[in-house]
Amino acid sequence: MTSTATTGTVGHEKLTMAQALNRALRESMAEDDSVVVFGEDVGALGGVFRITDGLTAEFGDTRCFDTPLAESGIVGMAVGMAMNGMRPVVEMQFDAFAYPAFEQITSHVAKMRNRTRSKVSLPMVIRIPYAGGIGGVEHHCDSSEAYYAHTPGLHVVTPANAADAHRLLRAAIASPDPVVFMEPKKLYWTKEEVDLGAELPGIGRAMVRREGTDATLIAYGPSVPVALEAAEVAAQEGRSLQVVDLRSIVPFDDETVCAAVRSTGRAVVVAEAPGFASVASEIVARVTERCFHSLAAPVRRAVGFDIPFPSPKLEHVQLPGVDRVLDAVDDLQWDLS
Amino acid sequence: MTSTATTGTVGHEKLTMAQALNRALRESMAEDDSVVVFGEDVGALGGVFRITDGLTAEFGDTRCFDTPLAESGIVGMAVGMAMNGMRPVVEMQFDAFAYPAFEQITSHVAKMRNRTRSKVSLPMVIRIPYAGGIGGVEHHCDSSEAYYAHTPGLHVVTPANAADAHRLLRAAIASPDPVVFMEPKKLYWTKEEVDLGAELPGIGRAMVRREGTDATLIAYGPSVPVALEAAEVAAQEGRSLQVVDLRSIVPFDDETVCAAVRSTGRAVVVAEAPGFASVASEIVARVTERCFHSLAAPVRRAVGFDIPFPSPKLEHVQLPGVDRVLDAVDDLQWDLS
Amino acid sequence: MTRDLDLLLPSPHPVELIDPTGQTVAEAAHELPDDAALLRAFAGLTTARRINDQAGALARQGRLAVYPSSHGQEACQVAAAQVLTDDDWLFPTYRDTAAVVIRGVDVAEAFLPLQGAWHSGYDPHRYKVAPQATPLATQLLHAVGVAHAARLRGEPTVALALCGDGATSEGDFHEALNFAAVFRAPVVFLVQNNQYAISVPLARQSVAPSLAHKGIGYGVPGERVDGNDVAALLTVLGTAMARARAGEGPQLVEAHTYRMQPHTNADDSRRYRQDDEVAGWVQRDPLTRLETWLRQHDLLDDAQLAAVTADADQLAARMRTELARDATPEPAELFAHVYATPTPQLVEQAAVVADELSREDEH
Amino acid sequence: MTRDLDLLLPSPHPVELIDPTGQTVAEAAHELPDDAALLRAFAGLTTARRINDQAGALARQGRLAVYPSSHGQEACQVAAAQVLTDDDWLFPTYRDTAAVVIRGVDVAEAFLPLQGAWHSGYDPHRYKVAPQATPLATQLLHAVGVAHAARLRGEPTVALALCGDGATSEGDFHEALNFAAVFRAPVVFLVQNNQYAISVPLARQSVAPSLAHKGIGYGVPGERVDGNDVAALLTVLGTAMARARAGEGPQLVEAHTYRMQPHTNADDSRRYRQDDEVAGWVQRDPLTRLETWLRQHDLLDDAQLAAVTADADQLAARMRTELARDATPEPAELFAHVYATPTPQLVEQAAVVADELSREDEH
Ligand SMILES: Cc1ncc(C[n+]2csc(CCOP(=O)(O)OP(=O)(O)O)c2C)c(N)n1
Ligand SMILES: Cc1ncc(C[n+]2csc(CCOP(=O)(O)OP(=O)(O)O)c2C)c(N)n1
Ligand SMILES: [Mg+2]
Ligand SMILES: [Mg+2]
Repeated sequence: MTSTATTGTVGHEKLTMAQALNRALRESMAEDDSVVVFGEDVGALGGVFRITDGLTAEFGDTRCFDTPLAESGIVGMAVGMAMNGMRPVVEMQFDAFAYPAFEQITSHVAKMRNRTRSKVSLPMVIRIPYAGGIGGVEHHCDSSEAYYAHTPGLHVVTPANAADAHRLLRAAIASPDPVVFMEPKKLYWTKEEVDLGAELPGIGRAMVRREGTDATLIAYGPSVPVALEAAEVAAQEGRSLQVVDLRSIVPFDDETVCAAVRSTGRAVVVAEAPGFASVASEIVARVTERCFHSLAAPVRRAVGFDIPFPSPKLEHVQLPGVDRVLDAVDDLQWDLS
Repeated sequence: MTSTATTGTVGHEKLTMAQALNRALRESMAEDDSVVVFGEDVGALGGVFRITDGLTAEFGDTRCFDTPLAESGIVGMAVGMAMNGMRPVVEMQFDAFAYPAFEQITSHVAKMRNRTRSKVSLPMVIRIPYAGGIGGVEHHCDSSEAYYAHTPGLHVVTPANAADAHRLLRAAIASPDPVVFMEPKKLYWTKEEVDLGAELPGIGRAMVRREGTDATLIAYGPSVPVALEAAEVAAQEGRSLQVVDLRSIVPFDDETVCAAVRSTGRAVVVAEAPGFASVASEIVARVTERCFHSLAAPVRRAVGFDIPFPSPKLEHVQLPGVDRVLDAVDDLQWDLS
Repeated sequence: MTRDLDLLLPSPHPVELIDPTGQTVAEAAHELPDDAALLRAFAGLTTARRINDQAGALARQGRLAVYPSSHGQEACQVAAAQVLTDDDWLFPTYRDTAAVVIRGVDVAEAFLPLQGAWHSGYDPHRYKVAPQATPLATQLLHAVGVAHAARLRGEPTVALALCGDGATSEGDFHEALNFAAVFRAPVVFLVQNNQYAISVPLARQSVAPSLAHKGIGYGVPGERVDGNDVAALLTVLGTAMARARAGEGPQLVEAHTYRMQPHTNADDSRRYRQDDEVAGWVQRDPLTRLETWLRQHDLLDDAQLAAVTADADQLAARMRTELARDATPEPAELFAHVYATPTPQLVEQAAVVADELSREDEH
Repeated sequence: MTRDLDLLLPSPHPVELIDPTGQTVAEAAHELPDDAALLRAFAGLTTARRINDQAGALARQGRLAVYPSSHGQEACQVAAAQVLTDDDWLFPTYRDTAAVVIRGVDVAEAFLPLQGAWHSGYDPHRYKVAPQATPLATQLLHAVGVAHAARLRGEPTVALALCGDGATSEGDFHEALNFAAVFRAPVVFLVQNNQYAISVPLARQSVAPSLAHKGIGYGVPGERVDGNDVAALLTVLGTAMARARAGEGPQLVEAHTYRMQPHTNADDSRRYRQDDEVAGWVQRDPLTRLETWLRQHDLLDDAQLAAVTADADQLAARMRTELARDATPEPAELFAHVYATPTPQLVEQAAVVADELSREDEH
């Protein structure tokens, strides 16, 4: 789980996260016949975000195919295929459109190994484009990671850059266990210089993205760039903020996160989802439980409000931006230290 | 929301929680023609837990009726009926069997008011028997409250005794907003002396169930009796534990909970659900955020492990019992104070 | 039994009353609607087409966040609105904005979500039009609930619920038809089979003889109709509505039509279908066929056409003006419409936003 | 089209080959299974009935946490197991323990969940039997997936998926039939229509002409069969399996049967049905009718009956011994089977439990 690995492709190139994901699918399919990709519009169209672009053309329509429009059907069929020797990678078109599959995910995907005392494992990946920032309409911008993270039996990972997208998706497909792979859709088109052959930590490891000494920002997925930008602004104002990117929500990398927080003594969790009973709550809780006496101030949250995700013109109100993050940092009782 | 109210019935009687719930339904149906009860087996059978016993006989089968076996259908039809002047109270047969309705609950029940800028409200109640302790088989013992509590737009309440069951269900049915009403099934048959006419706080208020000075146990639903028992045992060992019963998870009663924790300086959250990204996480997080400098030790959790709910013979391992609660209390760094 | 099956199964061919060339179909099993209804439908078709054209233009100009056009499906849009009485409810999808407007919803209110300003812009109770639904097939159950509630109270309401061919694959479609049947709820389900669910053609969606054949599995009569023939739609839907209103239960109607444009303005339909397929459907345009028929029957002359067109022009002008305005509600509303009374948590959070915004204003 | 419909719609009456009095049905449209198959079925029926009786007794004694009996439905249980080859998969529900045992699963393994010891007790891969499913209709989709995977690899596997009448109302039933049809997956769906979903009678579940009529809505042939006539079941299911194996796609079979006992031992069926209704079905008992037929055809004598009964006795004895043992796994297993490799969080939590238990032991 915590091992690092090279992934075959070597050398630096400029890639978007969407392209990196497509590359990961392509490589996994080429390497392993049992990897199959299906969902709504993933065939000829290549998915509404083009993540599966060209896969049907390259591998044929038994390896990458469109299904009837039914998410429970997609996930349920994937369960059966995984039971019978395949490694299905299914796409849910948007976050809120995975909800029809919720029973299959919680009652079967998450529990099959447990139910059968490991006699049946389900090596499958459920890809879910999630979160806001693209001006999407209702039901297209939910941050739904907490539902899955709260469900024992699922791995939940979410990349924040192209290299991780590639590395983590490769690892998710190779995993013997089901992985809910949450793709921050607002980062799909961010182009980056990446080395797909680089050795990167796998599922279960967080990474410190920026060193800093005054406080630690803990973020994942779409909030990592926000945290990095906030750290940049803070630096100009003379405050040194460290940024940790979780990468993997389940398993959670207590080691890296706690070491980081202990080194600064202050922390802010940044996440888009409504804060109540969320992944951010968990991070605050576990960091506090584990680092209490290293903390100079309570861990703060710069998170989404407990409201349904707003329409495009108001989404900026909901999304934690640099200002909300820095407000939370300001709140860390600096006068007491 | 925070008002108290008498509920019509006066005088003390011995009632189980199941009977108290039945009484609440009966009273609400008698008072208001628009209250309708439906779900699986709620008619002739009176529900598998007999909560709706006798309602069809008393009010006719247009007021309390069986539906085809489809939970999304039940909740979706309730949405429509609530849109059109009714106050549906629907029963999900067990916790895990509400999952097929998850899309209807998250995408419609929770969002209709918001979507329509309050032009359409959904006065409906989704009753869910939940949690363990009855030796139930797979899928019959999930503690699923976090899924709902994390979803903005839903009220989530859960009684821990017969009087509250009656009071809170009456309030839920009267509420202009959808309420997910979580019934701790292991408490259905606990008989108590209750005064159904008593003035009790409504939705949104927690109650201190036992006074204590050394530490605060924060519990809800099925864990309240466990917390009370733990406090009893601790008292014999010379430690004075205060017990707070949340009653309402959303809205959350910060005022009562924080006042309690500040008064003792130490706290343990007790809950059955797997701890990760749970309601317990939220309680730890918000209590810590708000009471940090009153805390002598980090808030601890005595909660379920992050595993699928075990079979009957192993459920005792998963359920936080008195010992796990007292271990957590022991952990509150008493030597430091 | 045999008789039962005949009542439940659709007729062997889709009902067509006016053929694609504008001629009356000989020996049709159903009667044509009366002249007034057809003239009203023609005005509706003209309006619907104009709404699609104007909204498409506004989307291209970036004045709408997105627009799923019903170009080609206007006959369904018009018939769905026209068969309703004031008591009836309409349950539209994201693609049915034209039907919503023809039902009477103000165009500024109807387009608010497409401007990106709020999820729904009109008062559903006022117009008896549910918010346009995005999660596929979910609204069909709401229609059953609205209809069942009305029936319990003895009201004459019928709910007309729309969905697409793709949506028929969702579990909620199944549950809605079954609930409606078991409760004999006054609901008419109109499936606009426009041959595609985004990129997925009907053949990958279903291998049933037709979507209307699904009805029998619920004991619900199914019927197929040429979805570009507004006359046939008015007749078949009108009969279904009357039947439901009379207490005879729900009905399923499948309309064969075609989505002439991409799924939304953001879609690239050349990735999954050929131009000549689209061209074939131009021959079946719902407007031209009714116009031909009306002219042949001396029910429409140039002056009348000009009047109808002028009305549509006026609506388009209103769209341009109204949709140029930013009608975005105040941020505070985000916290006001979660519960009837905001929770203490939301009161706190609203204050955070108010503070953030006031400091932004200072800058 | 007409021909298509005939192929898809069930025959006007449920297929019956041996009538309730044990007589061969004259002019039946299907052939009887051969004598060996019927004798094997009789042994199976005897076993299944004994499993139900013994498990019922153990449940009354508190040795099983719960038991959902298939008493009355044994013909379905036996036929479902008997039509399978070694390549085929069975997808049973909670009520199908008899079928699971007849398929070959060790009785101790099959009953582990009913003892309350673990959720499933056998290795699904070893027996090609999926874990018995509780969330209704969900397993039908898994069957489609298993079948589709096999078909992609060119394997001869057919999946036989069981569900009840109530389960047909769930969205997953719909999605499973549609996916199977669209992908032409080799799946046979057997609905055991035992007239009740707990307390809810079929009439509140569906008003379709029959549940088999649901097939046509997916382009899946539907057939009805007397579910207490094991001969008819073997023939109809056997044909469906062969058809699926030959690549002709899925089939839906509805078996008319009756749940003679309460939903489970915890249920009180007098609340929702009359004793005389139950009594009527005693006349249709699947065992007596086949026994009569076999005796009349000189295929069964007292000695053979004794041998069959002795086998069943032996199984029952084994159940009593095996299910007296507490086969509950170690608590540590709770943490070992969540992921292939326990997360750091689970390693910590397992240690907490180990500590709790070690201190309990000390007491
Ligand atoms: C539950 C759900 N899944 C997926 C989507 C994404 N989606 C939006 S429209 C669409 C295609 C719908 O096709 P159809 O029902 O035929 O309607 P049409 O768009 O053709 O009018 C899809 C997949 C959705 N809105 N809801
Ligand atoms: C999704 C889901 N909802 C509810 C239940 C609770 N439940 C268990 S069995 C049952 C009735 C099932 O009836 P049917 O499908 O006819 O099967 P039978 O029990 O008659 O064999 C119900 C409602 C469940 N197991 N799963
Ligand atoms: Mg379509
Ligand atoms: Mg049944």
